[in-house]
Amino acid sequence: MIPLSWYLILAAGLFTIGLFGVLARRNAVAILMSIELMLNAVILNLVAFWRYGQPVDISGQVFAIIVFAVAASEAAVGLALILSIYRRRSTVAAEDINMLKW
Amino acid sequence: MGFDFNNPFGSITELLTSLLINLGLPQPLVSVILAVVGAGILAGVTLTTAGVFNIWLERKIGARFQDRLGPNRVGPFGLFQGIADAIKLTLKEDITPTGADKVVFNVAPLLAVMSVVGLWAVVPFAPQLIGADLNVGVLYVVAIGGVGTLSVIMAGWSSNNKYALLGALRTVAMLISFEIPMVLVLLVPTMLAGSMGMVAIVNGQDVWFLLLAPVAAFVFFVSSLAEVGRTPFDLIEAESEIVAGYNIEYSGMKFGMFMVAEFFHSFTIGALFTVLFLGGWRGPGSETYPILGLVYFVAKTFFMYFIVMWIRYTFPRVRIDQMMALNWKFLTPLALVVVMATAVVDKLALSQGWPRTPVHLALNGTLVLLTLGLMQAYARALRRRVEGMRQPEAGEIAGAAVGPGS
Amino acid sequence: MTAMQAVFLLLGLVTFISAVMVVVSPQLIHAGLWLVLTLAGVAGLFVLLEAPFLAVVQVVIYIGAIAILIIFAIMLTRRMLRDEGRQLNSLWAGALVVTLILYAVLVFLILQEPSLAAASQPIQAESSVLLADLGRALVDVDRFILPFEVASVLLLAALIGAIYVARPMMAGEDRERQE
Amino acid sequence: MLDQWIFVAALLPIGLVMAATPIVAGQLLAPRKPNDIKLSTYECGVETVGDTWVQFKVQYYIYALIFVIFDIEAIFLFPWAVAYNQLQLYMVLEGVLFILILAGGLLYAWRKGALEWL
Repeated sequence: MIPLSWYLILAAGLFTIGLFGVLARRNAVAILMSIELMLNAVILNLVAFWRYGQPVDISGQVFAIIVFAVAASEAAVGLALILSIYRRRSTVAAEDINMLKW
Repeated sequence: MGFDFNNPFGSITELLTSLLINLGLPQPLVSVILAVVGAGILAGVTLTTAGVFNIWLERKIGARFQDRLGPNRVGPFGLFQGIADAIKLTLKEDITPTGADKVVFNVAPLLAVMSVVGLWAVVPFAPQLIGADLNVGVLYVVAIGGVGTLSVIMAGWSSNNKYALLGALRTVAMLISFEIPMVLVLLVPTMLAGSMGMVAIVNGQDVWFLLLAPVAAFVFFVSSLAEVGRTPFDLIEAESEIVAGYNIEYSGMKFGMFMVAEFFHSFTIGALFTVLFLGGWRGPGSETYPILGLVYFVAKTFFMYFIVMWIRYTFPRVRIDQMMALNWKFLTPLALVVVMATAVVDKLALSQGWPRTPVHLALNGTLVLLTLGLMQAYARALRRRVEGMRQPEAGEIAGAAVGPGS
Repeated sequence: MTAMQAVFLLLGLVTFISAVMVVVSPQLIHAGLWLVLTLAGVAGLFVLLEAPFLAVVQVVIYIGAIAILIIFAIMLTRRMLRDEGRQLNSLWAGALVVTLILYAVLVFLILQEPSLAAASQPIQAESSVLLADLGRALVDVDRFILPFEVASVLLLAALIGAIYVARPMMAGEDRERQE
Repeated sequence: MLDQWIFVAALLPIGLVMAATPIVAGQLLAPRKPNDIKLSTYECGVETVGDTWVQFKVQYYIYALIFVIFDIEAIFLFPWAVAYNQLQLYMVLEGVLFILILAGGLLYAWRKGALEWL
């Protein structure tokens, strides 16, 4: 049998890789991809805890599905924003997007 | 353990299992071996059928539709034409264009074939004869179809060709658009059978779902035709517009794989339609003689495949804007309405104790009439608007014609 | 080591390596394709966790929809398909150190807790029963009806918002074409 | 449940191998005489102009966006459909409400002209 800690270690790995991507990538689309990685790590954690906790209680799966919905909405709106900024400023580098900073 | 003729497929599995266990293999390993063997047989039989027989069949029937003879040189009735084609494609030079992304370029055709072969894992051929009776079978079909979309975008991007990329983007936009009504309408068989498993859906069809939900069946059929990229929706390879679509840079057997995947896919939607709406292997006597069930299944599948070909050789290609309008302004709203109406009416019918089939038939009839009425009203409004635009124009022309003369 | 553990290690390795490739690969499209492989690996892990519904949902939503959306966005935001210039910003070394420390701390904490390593999978109810239960839970007034309906409002808001943000670009495009 | 997935896990790689075999056979059997013209990008006999990048329409993105949202909607409805036979009427109506809210989104996209192919 697979111990729960294996799943947690893997999910933690995915999360930190995603975090590194968010902190270090320049391209805004790449940052969004890294956020998707982090969200996936969260979902993996939720499902693992659901499976090793009380699988008859379905709430873990419900949480996971809600996170799916949030991830999809976030990707749709985030990418639309990036496209819009790209149209105006011809850049997708996160450090150049500083309209709100002065 | 004797051979039970009433349950031949189950018996064969049991025989093989006991044989392997007697050889001293552990139980889990035996099930893995059996799965691999079964998957190999399934993929081999279906791919050979698709690659050799279906291509011959399609060319032959297509020729008859167009008053030609079709392939008739290689073997009896040209039956070995597919093999000859395969040998020819194998011997063709395989060109990878300069600037292509080699790895992605080579993986794309493999994924295209895999996405179609994978669909057959959940198709029940006969009682007891199914690859994997997943309880999420319907969604599995949708999921594997998504991999096919990915292969298109990979092929188009890695070719380093404008037309390939443009073709891939159009194709993907089309595939994902038509996935929406397809997924929504799949809710109807799921609801009626109370399960997403393909076996449960077949078992639930005491009355074929085609009779219970004809509108849903229609939407599913149209949108899966579009998923395959068959005429009238073959914008994927509109020669006049985008040369040849996303697979333009492919040659030799890699192109052959895209072709096999396409032919195989249109056969597969015949099988899926059969399972979801035509009762799968069900028919008189199939409960007692499962072999008969297999015959029914194959017959129904080929009938649906014939209809796909019939449509292909009858209708002209639609324009891409017409196609998108068809999807987003007709199929998707219709699918939404069908799902809601079926859900409410079926529940009402059950609670009031009304007979199920007539109620559903009446509902679908009403839906068809309403849709036709709406379309008629829309067409009238459109015609009036066009006439309204034309009226002053006609006056101007008349005035202009009168002007110089007077 | 049981067969299950071997499968887990294989899937985990694929997931982990492709996740690393997502953040380091210089070509954005490649990063997107690596992301697809990562997501497929996680879907495989869901199968191992006996959550087949979530596994297919992962493939349908993430690979079939979100990954396609991201690849479209990559294609739309580039003058050329080849990337040039740095992909990492000037802070990448610091970010690497921080994330490595964070990972070390997380792994240490997980290994510290003996109940996590000892936890074994309890016997699970029939999976189709669970699926029907999930459906019931989503529309049951006493359970998750509120998140269910709020999710639809969230999706509606996302749809309207994203179209609203993206629409002016289409208008601008038309103007450019007319000029 | 897991034993059913073994078949899927076997079938998908077998599908890959079956597709790879003829391609590899082609690589071995077919002639291989590449030259610059043969390897150049296929474009109606004209020299390739510019990069592969073309200004893609934002419309492609809009379609993908609407697709993602409705895909999620369908996913939410599948468990509801599976449990359909065990639901009471008001629970079914909640699902219908869910669909109606998102149908409003489709209507918005329609009114805004986001569904037109420009």
